[in-house]
Amino acid sequence: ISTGGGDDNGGGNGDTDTDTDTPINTEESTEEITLQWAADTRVADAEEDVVQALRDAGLPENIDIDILAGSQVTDNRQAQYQQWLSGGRSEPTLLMMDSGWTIPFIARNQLQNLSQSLPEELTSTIEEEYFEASVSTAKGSNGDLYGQPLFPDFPTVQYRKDLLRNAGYTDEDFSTWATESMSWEDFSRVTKEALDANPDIENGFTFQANVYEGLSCCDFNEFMTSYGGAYFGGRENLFGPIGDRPITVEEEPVINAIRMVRTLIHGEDDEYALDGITGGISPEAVLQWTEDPSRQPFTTGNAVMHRNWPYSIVINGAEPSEENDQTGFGEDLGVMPIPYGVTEDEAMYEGTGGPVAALGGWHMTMNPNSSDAQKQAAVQVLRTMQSEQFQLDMFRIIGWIPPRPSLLESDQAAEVPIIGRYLDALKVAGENAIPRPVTVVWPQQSGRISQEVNAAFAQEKSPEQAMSDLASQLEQIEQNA
Amino acid sequence: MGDVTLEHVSKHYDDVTAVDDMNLDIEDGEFICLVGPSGCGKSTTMEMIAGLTIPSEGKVFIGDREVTNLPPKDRGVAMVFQNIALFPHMDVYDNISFGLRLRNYDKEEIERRVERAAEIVQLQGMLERMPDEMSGGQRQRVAIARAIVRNPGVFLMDEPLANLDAKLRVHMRTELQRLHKELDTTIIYVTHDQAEAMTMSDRIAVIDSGQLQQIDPPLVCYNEPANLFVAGFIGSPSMNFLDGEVTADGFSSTNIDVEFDPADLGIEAGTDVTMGIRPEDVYLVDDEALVSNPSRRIDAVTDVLEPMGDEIFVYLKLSESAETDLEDTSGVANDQLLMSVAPDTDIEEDEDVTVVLDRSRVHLFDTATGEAISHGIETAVQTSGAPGTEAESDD
Amino acid sequence: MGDVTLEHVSKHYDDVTAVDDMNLDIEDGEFICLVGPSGCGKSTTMEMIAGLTIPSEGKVFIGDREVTNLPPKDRGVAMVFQNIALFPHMDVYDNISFGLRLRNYDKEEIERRVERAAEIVQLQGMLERMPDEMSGGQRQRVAIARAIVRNPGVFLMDEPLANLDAKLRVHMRTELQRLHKELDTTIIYVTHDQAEAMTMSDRIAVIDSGQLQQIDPPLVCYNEPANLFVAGFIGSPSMNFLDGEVTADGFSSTNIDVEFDPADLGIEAGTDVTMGIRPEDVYLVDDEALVSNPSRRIDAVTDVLEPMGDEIFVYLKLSESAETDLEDTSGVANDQLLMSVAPDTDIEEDEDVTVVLDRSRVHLFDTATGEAISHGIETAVQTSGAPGTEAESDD
Amino acid sequence: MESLSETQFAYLLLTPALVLLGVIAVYPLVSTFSMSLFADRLTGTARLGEFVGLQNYVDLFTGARNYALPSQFLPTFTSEFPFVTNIYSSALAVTLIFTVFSVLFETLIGFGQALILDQDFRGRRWVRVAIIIPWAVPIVIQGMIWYLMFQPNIGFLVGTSENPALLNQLGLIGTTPLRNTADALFLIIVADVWKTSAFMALLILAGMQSIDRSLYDVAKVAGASRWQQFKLITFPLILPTVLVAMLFRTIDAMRVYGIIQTMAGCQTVPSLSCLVVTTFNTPLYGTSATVAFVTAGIIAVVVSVYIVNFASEGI
Amino acid sequence: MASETPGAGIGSDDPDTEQGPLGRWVDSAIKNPDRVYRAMFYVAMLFFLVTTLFPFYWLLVLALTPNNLIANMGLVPKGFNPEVFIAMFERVPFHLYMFNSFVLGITTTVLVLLIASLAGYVFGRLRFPGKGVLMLGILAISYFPPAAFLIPLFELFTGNTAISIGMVTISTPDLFNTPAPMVFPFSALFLPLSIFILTTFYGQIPDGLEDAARVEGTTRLGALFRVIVPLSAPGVATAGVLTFISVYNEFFFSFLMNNGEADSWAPIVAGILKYQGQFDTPYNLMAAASIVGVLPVAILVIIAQERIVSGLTAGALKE
Ligand SMILES: Nc1ncnc2c1ncn2[C@@H]1O[C@H](COP(=O)(O)OP(=O)(O)OP(=O)(O)O)[C@@H](O)[C@H]1O
Ligand SMILES: Nc1ncnc2c1ncn2[C@@H]1O[C@H](COP(=O)(O)OP(=O)(O)OP(=O)(O)O)[C@@H](O)[C@H]1O
Ligand SMILES: [Mg+2]
Ligand SMILES: [Mg+2]
Repeated sequence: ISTGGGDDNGGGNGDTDTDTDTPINTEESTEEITLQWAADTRVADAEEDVVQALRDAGLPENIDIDILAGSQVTDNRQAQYQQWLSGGRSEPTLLMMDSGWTIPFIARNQLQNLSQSLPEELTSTIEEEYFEASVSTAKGSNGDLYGQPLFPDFPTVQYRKDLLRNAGYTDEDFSTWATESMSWEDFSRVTKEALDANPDIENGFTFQANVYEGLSCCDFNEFMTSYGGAYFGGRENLFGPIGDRPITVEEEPVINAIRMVRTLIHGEDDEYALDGITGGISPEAVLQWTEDPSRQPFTTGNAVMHRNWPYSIVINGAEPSEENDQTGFGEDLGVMPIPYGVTEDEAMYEGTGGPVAALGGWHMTMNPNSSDAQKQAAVQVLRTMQSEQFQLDMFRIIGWIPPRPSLLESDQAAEVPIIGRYLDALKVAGENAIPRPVTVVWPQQSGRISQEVNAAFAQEKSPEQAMSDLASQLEQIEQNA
Repeated sequence: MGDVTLEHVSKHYDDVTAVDDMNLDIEDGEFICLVGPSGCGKSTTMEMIAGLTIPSEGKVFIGDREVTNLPPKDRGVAMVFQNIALFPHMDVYDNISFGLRLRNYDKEEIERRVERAAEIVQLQGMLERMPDEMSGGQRQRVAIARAIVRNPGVFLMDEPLANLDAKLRVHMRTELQRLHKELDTTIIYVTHDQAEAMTMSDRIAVIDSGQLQQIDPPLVCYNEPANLFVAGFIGSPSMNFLDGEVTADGFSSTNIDVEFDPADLGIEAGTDVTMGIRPEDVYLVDDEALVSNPSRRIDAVTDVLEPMGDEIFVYLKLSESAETDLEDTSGVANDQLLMSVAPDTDIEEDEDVTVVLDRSRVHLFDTATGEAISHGIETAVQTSGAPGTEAESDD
Repeated sequence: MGDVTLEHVSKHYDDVTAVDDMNLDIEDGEFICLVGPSGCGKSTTMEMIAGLTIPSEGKVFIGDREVTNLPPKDRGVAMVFQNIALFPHMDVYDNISFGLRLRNYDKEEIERRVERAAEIVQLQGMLERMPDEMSGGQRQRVAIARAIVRNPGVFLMDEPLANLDAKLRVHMRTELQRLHKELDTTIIYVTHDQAEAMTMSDRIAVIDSGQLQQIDPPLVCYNEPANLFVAGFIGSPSMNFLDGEVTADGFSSTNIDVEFDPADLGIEAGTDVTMGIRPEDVYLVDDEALVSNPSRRIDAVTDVLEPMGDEIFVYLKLSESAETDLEDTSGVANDQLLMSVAPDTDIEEDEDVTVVLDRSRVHLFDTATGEAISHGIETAVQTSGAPGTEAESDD
Repeated sequence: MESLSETQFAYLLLTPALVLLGVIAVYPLVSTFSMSLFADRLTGTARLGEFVGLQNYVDLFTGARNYALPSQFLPTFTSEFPFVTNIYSSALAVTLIFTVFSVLFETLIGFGQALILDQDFRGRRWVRVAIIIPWAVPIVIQGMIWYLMFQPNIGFLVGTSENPALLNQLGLIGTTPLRNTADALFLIIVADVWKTSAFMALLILAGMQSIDRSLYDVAKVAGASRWQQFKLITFPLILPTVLVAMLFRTIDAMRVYGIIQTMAGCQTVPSLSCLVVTTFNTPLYGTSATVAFVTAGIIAVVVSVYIVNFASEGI
Repeated sequence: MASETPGAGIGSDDPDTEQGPLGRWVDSAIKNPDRVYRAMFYVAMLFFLVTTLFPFYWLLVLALTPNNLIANMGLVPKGFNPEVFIAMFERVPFHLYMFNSFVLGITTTVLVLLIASLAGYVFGRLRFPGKGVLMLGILAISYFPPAAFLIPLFELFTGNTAISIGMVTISTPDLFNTPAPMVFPFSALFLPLSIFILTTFYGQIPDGLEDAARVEGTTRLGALFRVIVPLSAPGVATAGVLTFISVYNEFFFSFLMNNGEADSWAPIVAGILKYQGQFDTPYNLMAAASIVGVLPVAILVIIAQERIVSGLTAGALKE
């Protein structure tokens, strides 16, 4: 018995015979064909509507879509894909892939190179019309495109207008905030005021700082970037070159970001409190929170400000009703972009500073092991998914933010209930989105970042200490890659 | 301290009554044998005394204390179990010393006692064996040793010698008797071996179907059984029984008549009675003339002979049609008679013989109730007293 | 088909030799009793025949087949285990029918046979009990029934009646004999009960320490034991032994001399011999005059009396210093003698008595080797032939 | 078949087990072991890089591979007392601590539960189910229950510094216990004990039920108190079962992963299996295979304690 | 010689001295230590019941509380939302996952018990050379984290392993999305535990019973299945329950050997995870699902416990 690959090429089962970059015949075939699309439960739950949306957008009838409701838990899905693709399975043909971990798959030659195998018109549409940050997370080091963004995701800060009104703020302020980001100084002060004005509210600003991917990719990435800092220098270094880029976590903007958060949590008395920040507005609990646990106190009315992804806007912005157990704040929910530490001009690196939003979202990628017929049909599906109609439909059906910034300004988008009210803020976020620095070593680095940052937040280490520890770890990872 | 009393004790299982209203009064220091057919309730009785089974009704006393609900460990009894039940995970030494170790005896004392017990049961040199490396008899001896290392108030022994050979059994018997004397404890002993019961016990308690039939010294049970059951049960081979009727002249049955005066024994003529005679009380008449009263002679034909070494069992046919049915254990067979004769007797199968019964050892039982009416219809010559006096006063 | 042969069979455990170079030739249809002291290797021998234990050396044959390594199921044997070994998870019916069900007998046949077996062992109506709801004897009977429902070539029974009362035992004995006759199977039977061995078996195999001592018909073993061991082991109470020497006049020991002509028996004077005499061969002399040769009279004092019901055991002191040692089971005691007398004998403790030995039943053994030299120093009167002729030709 | 020698027969009966284990376990392990002899490779089609012999193992033990792991493999040793620093950031130390405490408490509690279940009382079948049922809870859910209980502002077992809950006041845990290695480890042990004591209880109970009841009769008559009956009869007779139960619990505990992942995450409470799974997912196959084999080796060392015991029990 | 004085420590028989109820209880407790044991027993039982059941209660609290209200939870549900038990089925075909888990569990359990019975018999009752080494070898398999098996097994079961027999090379069949790639690894992984359990239990059955069965005409295997296995019922049932539960909840292989769909034999854990979103977690649905998911196991335990507690009773064995 021997494994397919044999030990001479490293014991691994290289799928050397699959070609990831031969052009695919893109003519429409009339053959009946069923495509498997590894999606998630939300797609599966709305299967009928989704398929209808595809049909409306022109998907030929001979192509049937079989939706796999993969686990929504992103780690699990990643492990699954890893097995499928490295195992050379031909199904499923289309894979919905987190923009946070598409690049490692690209690096392993496990995805179809869309730039090479798709007609030019399709790829150029993506390059030209889609959120740039999103597109950048679907590209290989050669600059080729391996994924088609399906939807992006940007966090924002949600707030309770009713509480802030008690602190003297008005709708005018609210509408300013929707597009014009506040500085962290202002933000913390405002929050504190609201807390003081609403004594029964325990939490000022809630966010996520558990030791997990979300901290390194997103929450801290935002804080850091908003102070003009970066993990690896400027934006140009986000996706490499590994080992040849500076490690900049020891620099002041990063330290300041940590100090700012420490102040938010532990108050202005903290040894490393950052001047100008009003402290004590975030519960220590953030250190153990991920998205949903952090949302619960806000949803149940026990917090003023809350950083989270758009999914929670839908929940928190709903009108209280029987159906949602009288939760939701309806019109009283305000949304604003994430505050900034320094302005873009003051920022140390190009493309940092100002209001930033970590980039989430998912791409469509194609399994290179699929049969030609399947690939051919898959191209049809991708094409259909580029249709604006489809993207708007999905915004309505599932709440997927359209991957084209232009669509966020459309009337149709604004008509979408609840989230349609907050497009302004989302657009700002989208424009300022910062992807995580995904490379093949990012999974290793991410763990270290969240560990050290959390430790620094928790006063277990001084910010400097934590970041210098982190820097040496990151350096090692970079050098060993 | 060691007297054991059962007061109206019964034990019912779902659909079986194992022990039925048992009253038993055992004195301190007595050696009592419980005998009875298989399944009659002997073990159950023992278990109730030990505290392993709680009686359904009645009370158990040990010494002056009521112990009916007391746990076994507080009763001060030691027991040899019928099923042996050695601890499989302990070697012989640990099995034997178990009870002593529980009481924190010091090591030397334990060692001394175990050695002694092992000697008594002749298991020296096997103390390090595990139970599964021993023969059946050896295991049983371990079980005995396990009980006798202790000094309890009451010993309960449930067929302790069943798996031992005759010689060892004799040895153990004397050892147990010595132990009994030495420690002066009460011993309650279940056995199926008549010799054991006869030689060892102060009294024998005969049980049938959970009911006490008789409790008396061995020879009393043997010579004066209280009822048909006891008569048939004690003695091996069993007593011969013949069903018949009391006539004015005495006892009359199909093949044998025994003349006596019913009035002497206080029986009314016409009563259905069963006559019993033990095999050793049937004598072969060599010289017919010697028999004083010719009517007492019984003519028979020998059937099967069973030579036992020290005696020969002779099955006699009393009538033509008789067939020796070795299987029939009910004991009542009006046309046959078992006789035991000395091993050197000159006798053959199918020989015509004349026998007589020892009239002093003829037993009469009321057939209906089974109760004994009389033991001997004529007092034996040597102990000759005033025959019939008792009976007369009854009349 | 059912003949069983052991050829030089031995079984060694780590440090014990359970069976030692055993040769045994059992014919088809024979009823053989294995007897011997506890731990002598009886069960081990049975297990080797059954195939449960593989001999360390030697071969086992059943019928004409060598079966030494054949699994039990292919040997056509049924066995009653000494430790009973009922299947605790099956009720009595299932226990008994186990072997039949394995062989896919049809239901009615099974039912018929189980009913019949249950009847034989007197367990009708208990077929639905679980083993733990039964008494010791009842369980043993189930074990017997489990074996006898089948029709094997060979029955192996390891103390099948140990837990049964005397009456039931007699019943079972006859049942087994009947079965034996009916089925004509070989039965190999271990028992500690001398009566069982004597009455049931065609031959008795006496084993000691794993070695076969004698295999002969019961009365031969009883009357002509091959050696001291057999003489002492067979018979209960055991034979009396006296150590002495052969003189020109016969046998001479501390207290008893027996005159005879050593030449008649082919013994040289000066040989150390042990004389054996069974208790029932010691006779009380009522009228001293009756004894022809006064030198044959033995004067003694009675010591302990053990009344057994059907006989009395009398321990005789031969010398002043003698002490009845009921514990001593070696058998050799030069100053005491056990005698059995009829139950009605008029005898008391500490009485001076005169006894004689039945010279035709005096056994002589070579003390050194234990081998028998002679059984009877004078042929019994009734079978009187030409005493001494053999001896003379030898001289 | 019956005429086979005992040895032949033994091997014949073992064939199904050996074939199954050979194909499903041994073959993969051989293959995985060969993976551990190759360097990691993060780009390109092949799973593994060049052949490096035992370099992966060397790197792991010298700490040169720590960068690839979510946390250190060995603790950092110093020459000063207490000789070991940052004990909680070492996978080996965390795993051993978890193993010792969880197995210890599971055995004790399992024992107690088994003793209860062994009794005869009304409604015992329900009690039995109640005690056994935590073992049936999927780890995801077990994790969720305990995670939520200790999630500030959600569960009731932690409070805030202003408004501490009982456990906080007692100083047992901080207000964000699941992000703190020591606290989280403690809670994970508690959660594991909750779930897995039932495993012990079940096995021990089965052991108790297999004891011939007549032995207790003998012991009672010999004067044994309940405690003595337990000590002298029950315990020695169930010891083999208890050892088997503890053996497998130890092995399982040494491989703990799921409950950590669901309650606190591998970053916070690194266990040996965390290293395996994290590197596997990263995917650093060479390192992952190496850690897997080293983990197995460490388990083998720990387990040898039991093996010695087994040998002395004659199993 | 220390003689046994029965009844040491037995109090006076005088029942009604002037004591309060507690005093009386203590007094009677001294006289009747059974009562103390009884009391201790109930206290311990209560303790175990509370500690084991409390998390379930809390699970029920979570299930009944609408998800949006799950915050600052106390000991009672916030709101009462029994519809969650319907909603959970609407969201995910949970019953199908339960069915899959059940089938996988039963299949594996049967396979494991069968193979482990043979091996347990061999290890528990036979002596042969190589026994110790084999047992250690089998045990050693359970030292490895499941991940160590994954890649080769994945290839084996997805048709990527080629077997060469002489000139012919056959690819293994693609069994992905069938029960096989789960059942076999489960069996192999849980086999060592069952083998060891059964080894100890089978080893304890007295030889006499096996002997009796063999003389009655069974083969050794027959004796195993007719006598030894039934008499080891507690051990066998326990091994079965442990295996079943392990499979029922197994995650690693169940997750990677199928695509997670109910019709691809994905088990219950995959079903539970389906409730979870990328960021949002409907705790109430998951809680409800786990309560429902645990029910089959509870039923199984109820059934199996009859076996588990059907130990050997009083000495039908004369040993
Ligand atoms: N497994 C074993 N290991 C060591 N010795 C053993 C083993 N089995 C039996 N023996 C020894 O072998 C001898 C013969 O045993 P066996 O069971 O055959 O005796 P037995 O004649 O049946 O005795 P009993 O009448 O007491 O049943 C005994 O001394 C016994 O101690
Ligand atoms: N647990 C039980 N359930 C039902 N019946 C039982 C139980 N235990 C004993 N018996 C019955 O009670 C009766 C008395 O049993 P016991 O063991 O006392 O008899 P025994 O006199 O010791 O008999 P043996 O001489 O055969 O040992 C028997 O008929 C038996 O079948
Ligand atoms: Mg009994
Ligand atoms: Mg024997």
